[in-house]
Amino acid sequence: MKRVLSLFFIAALGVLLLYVVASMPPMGDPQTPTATHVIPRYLERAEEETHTENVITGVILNYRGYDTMGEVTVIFCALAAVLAVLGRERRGRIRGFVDRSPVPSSTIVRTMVRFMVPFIILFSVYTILHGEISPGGGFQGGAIIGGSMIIFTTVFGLYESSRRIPQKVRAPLEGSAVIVFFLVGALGLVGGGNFLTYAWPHAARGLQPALVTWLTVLVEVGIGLGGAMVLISILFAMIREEEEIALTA
Amino acid sequence: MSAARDIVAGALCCIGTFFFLVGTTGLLRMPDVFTRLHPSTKCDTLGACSVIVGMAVYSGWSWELCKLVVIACFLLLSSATCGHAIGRSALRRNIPYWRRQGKETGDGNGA
Amino acid sequence: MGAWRHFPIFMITLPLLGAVLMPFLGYLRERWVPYAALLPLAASTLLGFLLVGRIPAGDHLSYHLGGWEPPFGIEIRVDHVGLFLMLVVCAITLLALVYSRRYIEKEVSPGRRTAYYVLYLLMSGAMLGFTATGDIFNLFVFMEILALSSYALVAITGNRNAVRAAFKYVLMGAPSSIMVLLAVGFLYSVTGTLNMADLASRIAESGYTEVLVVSYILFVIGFGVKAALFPLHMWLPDAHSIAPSPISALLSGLLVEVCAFALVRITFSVFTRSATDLVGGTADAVGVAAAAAVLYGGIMAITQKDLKVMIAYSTVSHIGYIFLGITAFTAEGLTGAMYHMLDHGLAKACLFLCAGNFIYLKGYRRIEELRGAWRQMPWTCFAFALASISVIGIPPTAGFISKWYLILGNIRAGKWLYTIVLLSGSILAAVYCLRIIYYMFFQAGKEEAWEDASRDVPPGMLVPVWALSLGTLFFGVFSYLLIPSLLKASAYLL
Amino acid sequence: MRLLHNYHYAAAMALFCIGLYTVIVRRNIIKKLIGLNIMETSVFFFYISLGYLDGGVAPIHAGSADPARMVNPIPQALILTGIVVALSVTALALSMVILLYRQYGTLDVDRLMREEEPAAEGAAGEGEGGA
Repeated sequence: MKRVLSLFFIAALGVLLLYVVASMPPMGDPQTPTATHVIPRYLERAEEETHTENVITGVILNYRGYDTMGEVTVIFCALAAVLAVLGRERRGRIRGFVDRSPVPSSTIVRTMVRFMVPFIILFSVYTILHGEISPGGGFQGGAIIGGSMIIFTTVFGLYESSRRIPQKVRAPLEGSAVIVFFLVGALGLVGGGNFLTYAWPHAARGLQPALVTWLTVLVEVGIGLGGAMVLISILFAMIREEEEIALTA
Repeated sequence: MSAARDIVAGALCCIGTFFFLVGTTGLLRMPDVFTRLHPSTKCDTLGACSVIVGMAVYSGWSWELCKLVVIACFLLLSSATCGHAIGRSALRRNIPYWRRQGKETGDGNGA
Repeated sequence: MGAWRHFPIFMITLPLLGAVLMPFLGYLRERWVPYAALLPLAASTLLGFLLVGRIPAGDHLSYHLGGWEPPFGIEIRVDHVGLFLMLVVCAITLLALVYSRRYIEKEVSPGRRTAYYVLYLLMSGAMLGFTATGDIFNLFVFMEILALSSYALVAITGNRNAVRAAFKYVLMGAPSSIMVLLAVGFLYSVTGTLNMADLASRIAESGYTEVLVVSYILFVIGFGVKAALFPLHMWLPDAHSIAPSPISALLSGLLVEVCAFALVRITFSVFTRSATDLVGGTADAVGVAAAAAVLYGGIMAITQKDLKVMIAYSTVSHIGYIFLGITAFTAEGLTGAMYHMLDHGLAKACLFLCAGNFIYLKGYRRIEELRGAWRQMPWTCFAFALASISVIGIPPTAGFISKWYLILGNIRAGKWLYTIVLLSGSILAAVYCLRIIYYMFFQAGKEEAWEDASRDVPPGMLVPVWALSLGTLFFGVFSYLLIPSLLKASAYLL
Repeated sequence: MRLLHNYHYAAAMALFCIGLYTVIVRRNIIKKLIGLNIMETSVFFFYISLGYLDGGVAPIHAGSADPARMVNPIPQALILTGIVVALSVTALALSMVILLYRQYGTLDVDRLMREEEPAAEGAAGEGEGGA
């Protein structure tokens, strides 16, 4: 009964949505409202206004910087939420890696992962630092670091990876994205502008563009580090739970 | 020259997508882990590498070529390792082989 | 334009920043965390009160983040109604946080306490940002912070029922967030802007009626789940009754209302009156659902045996009141809805905190166990009685004023049926509230049920409860302080 | 025929409905979460298609890129936020699943919800996630 009802509801919703799609502006047309209203200014003046070559980065960090500040808060909130549900691992509690899986990783896999992880991290640094002039940015780079640690942890275990990135290092960096954002915002206030204005207070006029670019990069680095640490902490919290399940089962 | 290059590049990309199609079909149709592993690892190695070689041909001698070669190298290494790891752990965990149901029961022509 | 134009952004960011800094303090001095968490919220409250009277009459305060003018950058937009709700949020979160310190020690395990305060601050900051924003995508972002922190706070005790209730909440809340995101996408596709004021003018001249209507329907479904409008309320009774009591107070007293207010903003500032024909049909459907909610919530509340579940069902009923005020589309109705947000926030928070007092002292959750409770816990019981009088809507309290304006608004709109529904909702509320008051004051409890050395809960928990219940009385007696400006602000919104 | 021209949007809507179906009807909670992610991805797909421009180039001012031919950067910027939000919700939901599995020993949502239901009997039907 419930199944039939929900199927009926979804079918109705689907028909409604398809009906909307049929009456939406044509895709890819340069005359649609989306392509004519706010965008032209972004595309034409973003470079001189935000001092970033990549317009997307300019939109994310500068024009809509407040959204991004909310977004890094969402990441931090996710970490706090996961830790509230699962609890953080105690300091120094992981004494040694007991490989409980019936299949320890083979030499091939270990060697390959040991070979690849530095390259992955190098790539993530590239992604973070080049977010301002090419596709990429803090979130992407942070996600790549997180991914590399996921690989490393699945192969070498929680003990090895938590020795590489101990809680001492992770805990202070988790909120770095929000803090960096807040500092940059406050810097704009000190300079007499509104919150989140990218400007140095009393820099010489000619120096301002370069400094704004550096601020952008600073925010990217903060987001990258913060995002990566949050991902890794979430991963560790989940793995610890998994190990406890394995113990009780 | 340019037309020939486009044709070669397009053909390579088509071959790559063909392997992806076959690999995905195999992944869906095959009955157990080991048989599924066989087509799905082909996706990454043959399929993706053909596409990358096609793109390399298309881009010609440029900075992109360098990046594409690096990507191809990492792809080959990682997908092979991945297939190995999955197969090995499935084997060690004694995941049962698929055997034909019905007439020929028993003797081990599984997998 | 003095420094005060920066106040709204500080009201929003200070709790968020405090939340990020709280783990450091938790690492250094864990015992200071409950006190330190009060600071950002107190600062926000102070800034909010300093902002009163600064907003020009019949206008709004617009703050351009990063200095980009509205269609290009994000705007914070605080009008009178928004500031009113922000102050309500500040005050209730502050009081519930004061209450939390003692209560949390009993229900939340030590390892999770810092996380509790972090999430609490994130939730209150997100509520403020959610109320103040003038950008429709920013609304979504803050809604997500709000949603994530509330999911986690429901589950924070970590026992199986709490996690299950929280998971149910996630299963309903997350799809609704996605629907809101999709609705924002539809709006963006036909207008090309995300700023609410700009959207309003672009919608008025936009030709894509179907897209706009469906976008509004998706908004109603999305925010309806978050605000627990009647057929979408399934998560509410579980989540609100199982969460720790201060969190129940926040969820029930503020979160649902803030989400209802988001729908007010969408209806009146984005789709505006010029597009009433766009939203008309949907608004009628919302009205029917809200009327059903009033009756359903009341009847379900009467049949409950668990005190907190009963209060939660009463919330379902009162959300119906708020939506009935909104769908009346009159200044009186909207004023009634806004005032109901205030008094329902105060009264419901007070009821949940009182229920928390019973749980804290005796562990009693069932209504029958409250027989003769006033002998031992007179202060709690009297606060409870005062708040329930406001819930019912008996004259000297704020509940009466808001219901008066809700009914007036519906009469002005010519919706007689809804007026009857509102009145019968009050009768249902009287039944379920007076039953508990009867149990508390006029029935003798079991012999050993209330024998204990301690008389009532510690003052740290009594003060917030009494502040809230006296608040309902204060805003009932001195309603003339707020009602005229709310009427003006509602007329401005319309 | 606008529907055929807007086939990207139509595909996104179809995915949305599939995801919603999975969330509502499937009984395994992991599958419900997968359905949730399908829904989210469909909305991301919808947004990115909104920004598409015929013959457009990436909105990066490198070399001699023509601003008039660049695709719309706003949906991409918004979707970055959307992805982060989706990730956060999924992480939280999965951590709840870990806890639920440990405490109940099942991933079947019907058995989860039926087992010693707390006082709120009326709230048993959780399935209508958006009905």
